[in-house]
Amino acid sequence: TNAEPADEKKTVNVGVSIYKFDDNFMTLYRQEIEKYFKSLNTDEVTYNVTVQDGKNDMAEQTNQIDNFIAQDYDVLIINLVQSTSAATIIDKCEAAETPCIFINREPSEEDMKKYEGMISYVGADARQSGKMQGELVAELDNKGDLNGDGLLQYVMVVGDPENVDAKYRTQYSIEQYQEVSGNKVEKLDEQRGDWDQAKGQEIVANALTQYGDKIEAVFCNNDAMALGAAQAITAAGRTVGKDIYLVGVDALAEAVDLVSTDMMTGTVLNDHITQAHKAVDAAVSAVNGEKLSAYYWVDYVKVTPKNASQFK
Amino acid sequence: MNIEKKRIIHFMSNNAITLLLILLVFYVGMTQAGFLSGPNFNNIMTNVVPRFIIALGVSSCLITKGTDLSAGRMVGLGGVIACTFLQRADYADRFFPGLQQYPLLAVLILVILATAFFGLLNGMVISILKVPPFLATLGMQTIVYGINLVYSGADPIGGLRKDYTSLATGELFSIGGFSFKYLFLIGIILGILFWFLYNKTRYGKYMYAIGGNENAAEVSGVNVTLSKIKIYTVAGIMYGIAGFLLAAKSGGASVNLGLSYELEAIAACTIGGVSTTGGVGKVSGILLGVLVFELLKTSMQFLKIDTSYQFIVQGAVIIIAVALDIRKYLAKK
Amino acid sequence: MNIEKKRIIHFMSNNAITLLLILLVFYVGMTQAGFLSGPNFNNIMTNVVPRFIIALGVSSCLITKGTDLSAGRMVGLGGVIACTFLQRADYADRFFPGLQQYPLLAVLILVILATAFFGLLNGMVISILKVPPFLATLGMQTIVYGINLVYSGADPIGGLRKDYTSLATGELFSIGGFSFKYLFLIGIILGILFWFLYNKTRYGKYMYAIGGNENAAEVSGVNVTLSKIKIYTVAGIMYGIAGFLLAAKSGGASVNLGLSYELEAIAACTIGGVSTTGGVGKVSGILLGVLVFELLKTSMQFLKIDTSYQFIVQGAVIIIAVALDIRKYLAKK
Amino acid sequence: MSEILLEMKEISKSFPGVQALDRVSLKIKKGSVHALMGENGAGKSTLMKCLFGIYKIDSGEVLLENEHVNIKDTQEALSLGIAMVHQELQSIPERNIAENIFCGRYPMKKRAYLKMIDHKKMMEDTEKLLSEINLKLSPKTRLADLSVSQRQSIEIAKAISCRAKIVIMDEPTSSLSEHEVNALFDMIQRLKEKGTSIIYISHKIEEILKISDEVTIMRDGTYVGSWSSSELTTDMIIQKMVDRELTNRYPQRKSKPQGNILQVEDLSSTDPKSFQNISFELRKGEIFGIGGLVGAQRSELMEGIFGMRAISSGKIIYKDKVLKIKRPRDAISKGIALLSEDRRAMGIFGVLSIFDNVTVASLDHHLILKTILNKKSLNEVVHESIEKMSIKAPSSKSLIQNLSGGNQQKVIISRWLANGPDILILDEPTRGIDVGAKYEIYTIMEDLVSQGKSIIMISSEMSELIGMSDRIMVMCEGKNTGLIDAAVATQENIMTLATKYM
Ligand SMILES: Nc1ncnc2c1ncn2[C@@H]1O[C@H](COP(=O)(O)OP(=O)(O)OP(=O)(O)O)[C@@H](O)[C@H]1O
Ligand SMILES: Nc1ncnc2c1ncn2[C@@H]1O[C@H](COP(=O)(O)OP(=O)(O)OP(=O)(O)O)[C@@H](O)[C@H]1O
Ligand SMILES: [Mg+2]
Ligand SMILES: [Mg+2]
Repeated sequence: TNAEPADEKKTVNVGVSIYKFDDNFMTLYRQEIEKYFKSLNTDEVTYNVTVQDGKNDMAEQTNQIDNFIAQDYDVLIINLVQSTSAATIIDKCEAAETPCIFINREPSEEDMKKYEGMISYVGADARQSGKMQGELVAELDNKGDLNGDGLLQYVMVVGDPENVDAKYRTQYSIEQYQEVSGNKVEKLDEQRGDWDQAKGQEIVANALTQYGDKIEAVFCNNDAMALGAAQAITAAGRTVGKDIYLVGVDALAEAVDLVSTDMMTGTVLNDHITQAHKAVDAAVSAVNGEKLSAYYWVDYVKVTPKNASQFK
Repeated sequence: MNIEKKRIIHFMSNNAITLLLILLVFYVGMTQAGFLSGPNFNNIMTNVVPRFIIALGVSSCLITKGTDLSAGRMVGLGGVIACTFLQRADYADRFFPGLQQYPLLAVLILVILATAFFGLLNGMVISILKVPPFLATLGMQTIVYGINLVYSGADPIGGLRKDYTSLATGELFSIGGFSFKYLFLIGIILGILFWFLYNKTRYGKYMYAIGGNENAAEVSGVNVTLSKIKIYTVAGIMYGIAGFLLAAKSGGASVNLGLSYELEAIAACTIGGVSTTGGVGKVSGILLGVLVFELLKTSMQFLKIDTSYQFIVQGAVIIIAVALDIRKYLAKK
Repeated sequence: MNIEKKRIIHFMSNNAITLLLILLVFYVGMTQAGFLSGPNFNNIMTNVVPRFIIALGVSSCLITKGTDLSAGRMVGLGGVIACTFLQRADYADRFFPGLQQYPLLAVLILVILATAFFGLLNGMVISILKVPPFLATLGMQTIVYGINLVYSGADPIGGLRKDYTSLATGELFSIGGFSFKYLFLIGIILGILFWFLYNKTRYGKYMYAIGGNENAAEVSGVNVTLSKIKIYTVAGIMYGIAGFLLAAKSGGASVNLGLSYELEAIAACTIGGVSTTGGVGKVSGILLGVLVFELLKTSMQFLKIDTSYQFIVQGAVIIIAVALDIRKYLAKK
Repeated sequence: MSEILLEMKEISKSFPGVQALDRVSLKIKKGSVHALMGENGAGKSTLMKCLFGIYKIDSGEVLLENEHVNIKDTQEALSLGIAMVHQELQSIPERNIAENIFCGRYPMKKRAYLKMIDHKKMMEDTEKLLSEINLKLSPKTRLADLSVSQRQSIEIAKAISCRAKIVIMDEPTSSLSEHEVNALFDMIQRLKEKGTSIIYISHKIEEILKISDEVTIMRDGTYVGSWSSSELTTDMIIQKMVDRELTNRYPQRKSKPQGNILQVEDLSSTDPKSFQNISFELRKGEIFGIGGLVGAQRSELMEGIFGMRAISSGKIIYKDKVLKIKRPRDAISKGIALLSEDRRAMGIFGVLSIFDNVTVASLDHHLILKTILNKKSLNEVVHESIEKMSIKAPSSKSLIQNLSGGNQQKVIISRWLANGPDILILDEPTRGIDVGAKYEIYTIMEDLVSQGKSIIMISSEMSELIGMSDRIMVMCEGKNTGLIDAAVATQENIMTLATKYM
């Protein structure tokens, strides 16, 4: 490192760039990264963590990474804005000989073969979250089929499709539902809620007036939209668990709360704590000169009324 | 005969947007079940009210030849503040754990004070420091967002009190499927208040005068500086109220609440005949503009238009609507 | 002595923004290692060039008293189109699997044709249909985004060809740590071209005349309609070029590339003295405005200001910079 | 000489609610000056705008050199050899003189790969043109830095430099002073000799009789008739225009000024080029005239008193108290009103109605419970104004921007009268106003002073100054060069004082 302090104490500069600061999940994630790094500080080593906001703009993020490299940071933890831009970032890191841990948004396999041992991806398989949403409904006693016609009539509230999570959840929740339940499905409506609670409420409120009792399940790509949906469902005089089902992803505190009181059918926990710890551990071992493996996987967890109390 | 025809054309071009709206409602209503129903009317109105309130706030700025790009972020700040003070006592993840249960009105006032403060700042920067409104409010947009990030830590705030959420869901009375919600009452009251302000008070007349010709207003004895400060402050108040209601309506708020609502509000105002060159605009027009937007969105959802195409349709309809509407203002050559 | 003092104050108020900039660079350079280094200079310049190009495009619209809110989305469309045609042959996840390897210039032309088309539409809607620029380009923003969604299916496009990405990374020559990249050359050429357009051609003079007094321009025989169409089309071209370069620089593109760059560009123009009331603006000022933005951002990162606070600082600095700068135009009568 | 260059036949044009032109005809001979006259709102400007392609005619036809032409837009008019000086200033304030003059027809460099503007030629031509019309200005001066009259001169220069067959001048002299008017007349003479025809609109009958060859008179959008100017006299013109006798041009001045209301002592502007060390006093019930040439800083002085410009030293004593005015509303609240010379920039609210334009300055006097506007009493004020000033408009809801220039002026005067000021400062009050309406305004002025109010009137029209004032202060280059009692004032002695430092 460039800045050798006068005493023995070693300072490790860690650059973190998060794709967007106002993302609920990544907020929890980055807070955990910082917390965990702090707990690793000892008399010999101090971790100096700088977290930047990519502002959902790849060009901006590239610039931040350039700045980190210009300042000779020891290791980078990057939550890419565009997973397809990984190659460019990896090339930059390789040129500067800086190890780099990607989190949350997965670069292509091809890219992960580059600069072996110095880069790594820590994350959960985004497809899994969708699959679990499907299972949450499929594993109900009536498989979600309230009207018993062998079809699941559903409404899908999609996040910003620019994020692959949105696509995977939209796709795999339904595929997995069909596979597990053996039922067919009927899509009544699919709208973009852009991860936003207010939009979730408006979309589901409209869908409920248009399709009324026909709707059996509402799938939301994340919990914020599911919370809005819950609001719309209550306002329309429907009851989750009785005449409609509602699932989300993220296990936000309020969503878990709703699940535990049977006001949401279920949600899926993206385990940011384990992920954050694994990412930090990988970063630390890279600084210590150890060779990284390309992937560290963390599982999603289903949250149902039965186990909800564990997640509070 | 010919005169009759001319009259019809004249009427049509003078009411292009209203006619377009009626046509749309008629078409969707005929082809899609549930569109012309009480609950759908309720939905649309619940969506319209907060946006109408925001548009009212923005409209004053537009009429003085200004603009307010900080509207959306102020709505967000208002919503987040409201939610942090109005969580259920038994909610586990409370923002202020030990907080007592304040009355709704007290929190509303707090929210209004906060957003009015930033509105006041906007007004002062624009009228005293003479920073162009676009830039001043763009800067304020960033600042308010930053403050909201710092305040809320980007955590979504939920677990709201029933009395608060029922502001948006609770109804005063209902006839058939049409229920009259508290929210509507608030919208109507604010609409009338603004109509009154714009037409019956000095505040309104000065606003139009400033927009019509700022120099002439100054020379005519209008306190331009003070008027603008008032206008931006009142706008701030409206954003606070809108944020308060929006959060109640969606059952929670996060830092992104209200994102880019200002653009929609400005567009709605312009569709409703508020001139971007200042001095012109009516409350009824603003309501019409907001209605166009919301009806269009709901209609597209009912018509099952693919979401990607919805963007294209929405953009095109806005442009076409205004292109038709503008005919009536264009000086006849 | 007193005169000397007055002169200094006069000089300071006339160059407020430049001085602020120098002060900032000086302070950060003194306190933070690596700031005043070749690589950092390169970083900043690579950031500045695409934004400068966008700002150039937007500036023409602003000078005619218009605006262009579709800029950011057009940049996104340009970037996405470029990437879909410039993926490596051996990249697994290609958008057009069997596509042959077109020369860069051919793809650039394709991109420019696409964005110029939407610019042309903007121009026609504004000048022929007389839709207010704010609304016309807001509508176009939505439309272009929708089209990009439909085109790309919201998939991020990566796996770019080396010859393409090296446009942004490749260097022409380097002296010490300061390397002169292809990107800079493009920026300089376009800057000079615009300077020439604005100062030496009818196109530029008409642009200023229209912004200064559209009516007067019209009665002087300026073809206002055609001039505006040209201006918006040229702006479209610039967005295409910027998108092409930005995607090369970030090594990929998705539908959100360029999101809200227009606001930044408009802000940069205004900081650089382009008047929002039309008729005023210089290329050098635009460059200065963009520099202020980028230097500020980089400085805050070097100073390790917490990101949430960065928003607050950025907003405040913009407002203050313009408030100081505007003094020079406000000479009391 | 007698060859017909232009013929407009049975032209009709209507706006919503107004028949602006009703079968009006006009014949213009080659190389002649043809005056167009009529009251405010008679349709003169509209007729010319139809010719220049700004408005599309509803019916009728236009023949240019016996060829039928259909002029769609101004570009076409210009290319047919028609140029126009507009009633309202059409300058581009942020650009310089040369660019303003050559806007729309910049000289291009002949040998250059890229189409470049020939700046050098443009500057030279501008300089030549400026010297032709006696303007000592650099071609690089921004229009925003010029006075209204200088801007007007630039527009005239621009129209003349088009080398057009027909030059339309819509009240070119309304904001010019004697000096510039004479330069203009010389210019017109030279144009005539070159065979150019000029259509000249003015409310100044002396001018018309002096320079025109023929006169066409319009009334209420209809054609009254055309005469050779040699057959006409002032009284005949007035009679034909207003359709009634107008025996006096100025009302009998009866009021006797007495006592002081305002005393200006040693007032200087912060701008050293503007007014310096001005002292005068205004009496109760007096019309105090201020004369001088353009650039004499008369307007600046008044704007200084009214709080629109910075004052470096001096005192203003009003009703025996030292007056502290920082901004216009301080002055207004003390009972001082100023009618600005720049109607477009400082007067009208174009997109607002007549109602709003009249009432904006006096809303404070019409409040119920100190908050709600009293529509009823405001309406009374507006209707009274429309009647008293005979403002020609479809209704009080009409937008002021759709009124004829003269009627706009009347609306603005009404605004200040509605405010009931003790001192009314009028900067060129009758600019662009027809003889009939002028008389009405003079009568109102006389009424006001006989009620004990005081008026300061800046005017570039000597006869008006002499006819209406009690005393006349003359300024030259920012200094007070003398005070003349109206009884002994003549054009000559005013002129002598006005050019004292030249
Ligand atoms: N654009 C317009 N819209 C509506 N009415 C108009 C418009 N332009 C002119 N008018 C009306 O047409 C009539 C003729 O106006 P015009 O300007 O031709 O009068 P003018 O003879 O030039 O008067 P002045 O001497 O005051 O300039 C007026 O009643 C005026 O109100
Ligand atoms: N020689 C000059 N060069 C540049 N600007 C000038 C010159 N003379 C006057 N001005 C500007 O012209 C404007 C108006 O001129 P001024 O008020 O002195 O004329 P005036 O005596 O009031 O004549 P008018 O009868 O037209 O009102 C002012 O803004 C002043 O700064
Ligand atoms: Mg006229
Ligand atoms: Mg003057």
